Amino acid sequence: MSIRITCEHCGTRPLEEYVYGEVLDVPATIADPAERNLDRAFNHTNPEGPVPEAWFHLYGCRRWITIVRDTATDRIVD
Amino acid sequence: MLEVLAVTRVVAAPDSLDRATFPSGSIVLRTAPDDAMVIGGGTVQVDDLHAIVREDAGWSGVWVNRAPSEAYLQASCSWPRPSVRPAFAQGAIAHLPVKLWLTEERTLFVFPTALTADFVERTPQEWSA
Amino acid sequence: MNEFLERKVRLTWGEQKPTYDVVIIGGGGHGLSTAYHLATRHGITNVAVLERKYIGGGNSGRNTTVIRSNYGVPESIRFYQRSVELYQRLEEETDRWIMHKQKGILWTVHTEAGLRQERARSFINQANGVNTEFLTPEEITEIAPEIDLNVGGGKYPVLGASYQAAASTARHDRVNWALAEGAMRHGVDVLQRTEVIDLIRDGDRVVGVRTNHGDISAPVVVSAVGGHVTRIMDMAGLRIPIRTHPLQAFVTNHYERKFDPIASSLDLGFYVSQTARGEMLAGAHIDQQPSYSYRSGHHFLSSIAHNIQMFLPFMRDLRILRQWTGICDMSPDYTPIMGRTPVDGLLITTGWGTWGFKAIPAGGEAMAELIATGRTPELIAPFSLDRFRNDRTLADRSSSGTH
Amino acid sequence: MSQMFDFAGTDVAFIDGDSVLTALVRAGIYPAGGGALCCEGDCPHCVATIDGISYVRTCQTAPHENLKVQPHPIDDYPPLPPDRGYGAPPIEYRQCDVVVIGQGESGREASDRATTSGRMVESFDANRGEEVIGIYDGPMVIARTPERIIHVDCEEIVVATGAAELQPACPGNDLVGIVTGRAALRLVAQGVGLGVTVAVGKPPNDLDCEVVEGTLVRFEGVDGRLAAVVTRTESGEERTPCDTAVLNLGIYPRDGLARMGNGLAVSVVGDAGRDATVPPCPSEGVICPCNNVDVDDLQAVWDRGFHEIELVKRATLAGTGTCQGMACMPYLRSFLADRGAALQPPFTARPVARQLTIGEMSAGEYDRPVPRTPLHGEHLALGATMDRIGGWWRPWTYGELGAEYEAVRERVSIGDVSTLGKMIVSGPDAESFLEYIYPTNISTIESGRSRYVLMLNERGYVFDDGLVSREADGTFSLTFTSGGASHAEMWMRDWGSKYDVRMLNQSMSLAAINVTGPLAKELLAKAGVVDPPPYMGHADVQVAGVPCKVFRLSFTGELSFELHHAIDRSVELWRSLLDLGGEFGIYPHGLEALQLLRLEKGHILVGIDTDFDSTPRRIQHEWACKIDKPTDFLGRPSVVRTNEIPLDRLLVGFRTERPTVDGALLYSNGEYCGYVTSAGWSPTLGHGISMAWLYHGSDGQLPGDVEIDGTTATRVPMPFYDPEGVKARA
Repeated sequence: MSIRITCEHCGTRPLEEYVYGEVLDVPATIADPAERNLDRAFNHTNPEGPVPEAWFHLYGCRRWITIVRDTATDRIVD
Repeated sequence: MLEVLAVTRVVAAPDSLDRATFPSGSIVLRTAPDDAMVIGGGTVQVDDLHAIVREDAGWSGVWVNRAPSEAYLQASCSWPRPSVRPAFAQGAIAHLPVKLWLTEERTLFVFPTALTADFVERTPQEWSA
Repeated sequence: MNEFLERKVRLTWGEQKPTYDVVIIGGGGHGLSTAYHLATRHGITNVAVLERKYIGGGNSGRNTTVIRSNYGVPESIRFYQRSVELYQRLEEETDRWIMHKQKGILWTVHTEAGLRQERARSFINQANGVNTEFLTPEEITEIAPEIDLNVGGGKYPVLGASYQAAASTARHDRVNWALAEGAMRHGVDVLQRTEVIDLIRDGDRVVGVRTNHGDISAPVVVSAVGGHVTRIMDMAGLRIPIRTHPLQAFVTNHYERKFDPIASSLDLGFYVSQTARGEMLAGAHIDQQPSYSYRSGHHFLSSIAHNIQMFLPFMRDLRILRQWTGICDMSPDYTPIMGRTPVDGLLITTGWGTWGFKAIPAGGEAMAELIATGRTPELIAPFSLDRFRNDRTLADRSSSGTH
Repeated sequence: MSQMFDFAGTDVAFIDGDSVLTALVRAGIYPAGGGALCCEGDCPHCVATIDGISYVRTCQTAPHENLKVQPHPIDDYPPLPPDRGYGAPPIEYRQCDVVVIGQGESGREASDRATTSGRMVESFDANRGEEVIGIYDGPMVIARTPERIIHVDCEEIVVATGAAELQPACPGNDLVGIVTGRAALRLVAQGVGLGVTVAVGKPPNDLDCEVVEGTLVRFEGVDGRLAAVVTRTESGEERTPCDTAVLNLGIYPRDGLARMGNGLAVSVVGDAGRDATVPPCPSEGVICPCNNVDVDDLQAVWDRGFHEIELVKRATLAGTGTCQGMACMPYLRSFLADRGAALQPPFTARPVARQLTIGEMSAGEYDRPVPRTPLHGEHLALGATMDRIGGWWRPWTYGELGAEYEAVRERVSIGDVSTLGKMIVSGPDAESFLEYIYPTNISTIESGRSRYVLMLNERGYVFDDGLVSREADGTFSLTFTSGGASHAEMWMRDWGSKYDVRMLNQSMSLAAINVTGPLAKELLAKAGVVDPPPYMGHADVQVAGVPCKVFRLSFTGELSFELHHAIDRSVELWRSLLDLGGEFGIYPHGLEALQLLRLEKGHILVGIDTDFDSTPRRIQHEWACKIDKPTDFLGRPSVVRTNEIPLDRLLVGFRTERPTVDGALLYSNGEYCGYVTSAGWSPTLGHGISMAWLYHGSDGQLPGDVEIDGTTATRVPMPFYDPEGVKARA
């Protein structure tokens, strides 16, 4: 294994069993609905630090799970 | 011996699935909270009106005695198997999506029939003989 | 002494001044190239290049040094072809040994769909002045007899390849140094260990930067940051279509220099070439998860090792010396983002993903022209940040998957 | 009787306890030139080619009979090896609580402590032939033993790799006869004579030698062998003749693995955790034996502005060779500190800590699995060429493209479409969920009917297409493209989490055979289907005794029925259809024929005719995107936005008199204006047909007729074949 992600149904598995999914996040400061949609379509928060994200357990239950990973260290923090 | 398994898939609300009754003698693999893979014949009773219950011919399996299966898994499976048997586990084994049913004496390897050729290539010859 | 010792470059480091005409954030290839072209083409020399660590320490010193222009859309083909041409002259222009070597790049295909895609690439390349040919398996063998055409016992038969003969490599560090030295010689201040902490704004304009060594005011601030562009844009209150992903590579020990081309298989997901020092250098596609961690992964190494020894069987017995990771700013259409931003005074050159090295000369040349003239050069006009809003994206997935 | 291995054609005897190196030294052989120096894997002086693999440290290799050793100089290039075929050693996966790397005193203590506290421990020690390759996220340790590669997942790692003895940096430091104290003990223990031995610094206990006074200046040699040690004392330079010089210049932590594990649960014990004190700055001589970098080289780049340790490394290549800086790092740091730069941390430690071959690294790896349909064997038996398409093995052609095409257009044919993505959706919210997923109306699909659907992402781009069918029981059956099925399932499960729905992926459980051609109804009738469903309808019926869900749709343009059935009945159904179709002249068709057939009908292949920024408008599929439908749908705001922007390109059809090919370019008045996504020669129409991206000119207008491959191409509406759809609806 390398980065290990815990699937609440299947247990802890290497990252390679999963498919990454971004949890899109449009800041509340963008008020205009059209601008919100445009931001959601293309922009990324892309933080260096803890970020909630979704992973699809392709090799196991084939369901999405959500974790918090620190992109600075690749540690799963939640 | 490698065989096509008689499987019934039951997709239902998780709490309904918790209450469901399965045919005696069947093996029930809870592959997801809302999904049960029932191996063996018989009728499943589930109280979810919207449950999807389907015969599923897409799975094959092979029973392997415990010792050789553990030896194989040590060289093909990077994650720890449950320490107590009987148990169900699923994940990548030899880079294939495999479901395991582990009993005291034996291990059942379950995989999509469409991947049989890959499974055979990655497991001991005698399993598919 | 070894034959690769740097013998000529002389780096003269500047001292931070309170005011410049142009501040460039990022002392990698693109930042240095922009400064170099500002100084040498436009006589703009009151310029500072701010580098958080040491010059060329990001992707400019971590990439796999491939130079090619076999892209899939005319806008990119023309741009990268300009870069190929500038690279061909860079050694002469700077009078520095950047170890530029024409090698030719083979993109092999193993399926009917791949065959059609690479044949299409050869057409569109040729129409845009890039001589990319489509080769038969026999022609591939002539160029690289080491490739097993029956890859994986026939699972991945080599059905053909697109081949750009003009593709080359150059030593990445030496490119950075040659450009840095060229800029320094004209008076550009390159400041290492100088981190931008914030942008200084005056109303809606960016008018300078705050660094760990004090404030600098400048009417033009350019972000040429690789890997952390989002942080700089955050300082300007801008959201951008960039996600930062790791990209990994490895080299073997040094061997006799015998393998000439750059060989790549998108299907098997790797590319490989031999360096001037005889190392076999291999890379792959980006990691799926965004990350700023430079930690190397094991799965990358083992999976590429598996595929590479099926493709080039002699590599089985080569010893791996070192692996490393860079982080890449990926844009949604796999095409760079260059030019103005909605914030006056702030320019951007980013989205360099896995293809930044090959763009260094043309990217710097174009950014310098934009800064000097105030007009966006035609060559980079299609790469503007507003193309996403304006439905003018430049989808080019098949060209940019790996290196 | 002693055992032998081969060194460059000479037999070399070895005894118990030997490494290849100690046996060689006993025989007076130094494989890489230079001395044996450390005998512990820290220096590069003993590398050789062993059994065809170069850069093997002979000091870390146990000899055996038939071993073949070839010399290669440490700073020169061995040849590329020959092709020996694919090979990977066995692998073992282990899990434990604590991995202890190094089993010297501190390592053993760490192991004992952990074991005593009830934790499961794995330990590795290079002295047992167990080389740790690297520490990765997890944390995970990869080790190589002579037998196998071992992966260990653990909670915690203890690095107890000890310290290396400093390697000398002075003139003559590559002479034979220079060894570290520990190396001297190893050689003596193996009965290797050291001759006249002197020590620089305190020698190990039990080693009989004279200690030379003063600080080391240089080594002097004759014919590559040490002749004397020269030191500086208060009274000047002193020359001490000797055969062997035993060095104790201090130690330097072997902290590569510790630094590699920085940020992970890695602790360091014993000498590996010492502060790396830097030695005095060397004044001359080689500091990097791997790449032959000396103090003058460091000075030369320093004088030209290279002051950062990383830049010095890159400008000189010191530290980038076999030993990865073990020899030179202390001196690089002391040199830079001496010249006035701050004492800089060592450069980043990266895997691999010990080199291994690409073959060894591939242990435990396999090809990407490629699923096969249940009809795979049938296709092979019929002589099909198989290709990987959309992630599956599929029949490209049965070798008779013309016959395959003709059977569809004129008689009847069958094709294997088992690879289609298939999913059942049920639940109270099934309809509202699908209304949101798809840009077309779902509520108006009647029971027993189907509708073609696009899938849009939030950018308003088409990423898949398929069919939605409503069942009598209120559930929905969906299909997706073969290559897009896995992504589509993730998409459905992601968005579906907001709805009360149940989903079952049946992609690999159901097979599908497309029965197509003007005689398709006759064939089905013969197979027992008397009342097949109407166009865009579906029904559960038995076909030749096999329970099927029969969908009537058409991708080929002819009357078509898609028979979905359990994969274990597929071979039976396929054979029955071929048998029953004999009298109609049935012939199966592969993907190559199918691509032409559907091109004649102007049906897009997502991913081939579309790119990942194709909007419904650009591909002329606005009819499948009901912007005004009563409910919101995924991608709608983006579609609304982009619809306001002038079009820049359009997917259109062209007729040519000569055949053209996929990827051919479009020109209008000599200007490039697009490219062909799919091309073919229509036998039925007697001319070339192309689907192509046509770009607007700078005037904002779409060019009319264009040139493709030097021939005039006339823009024509699609479908090319049977534009009214009479055949499919027959």
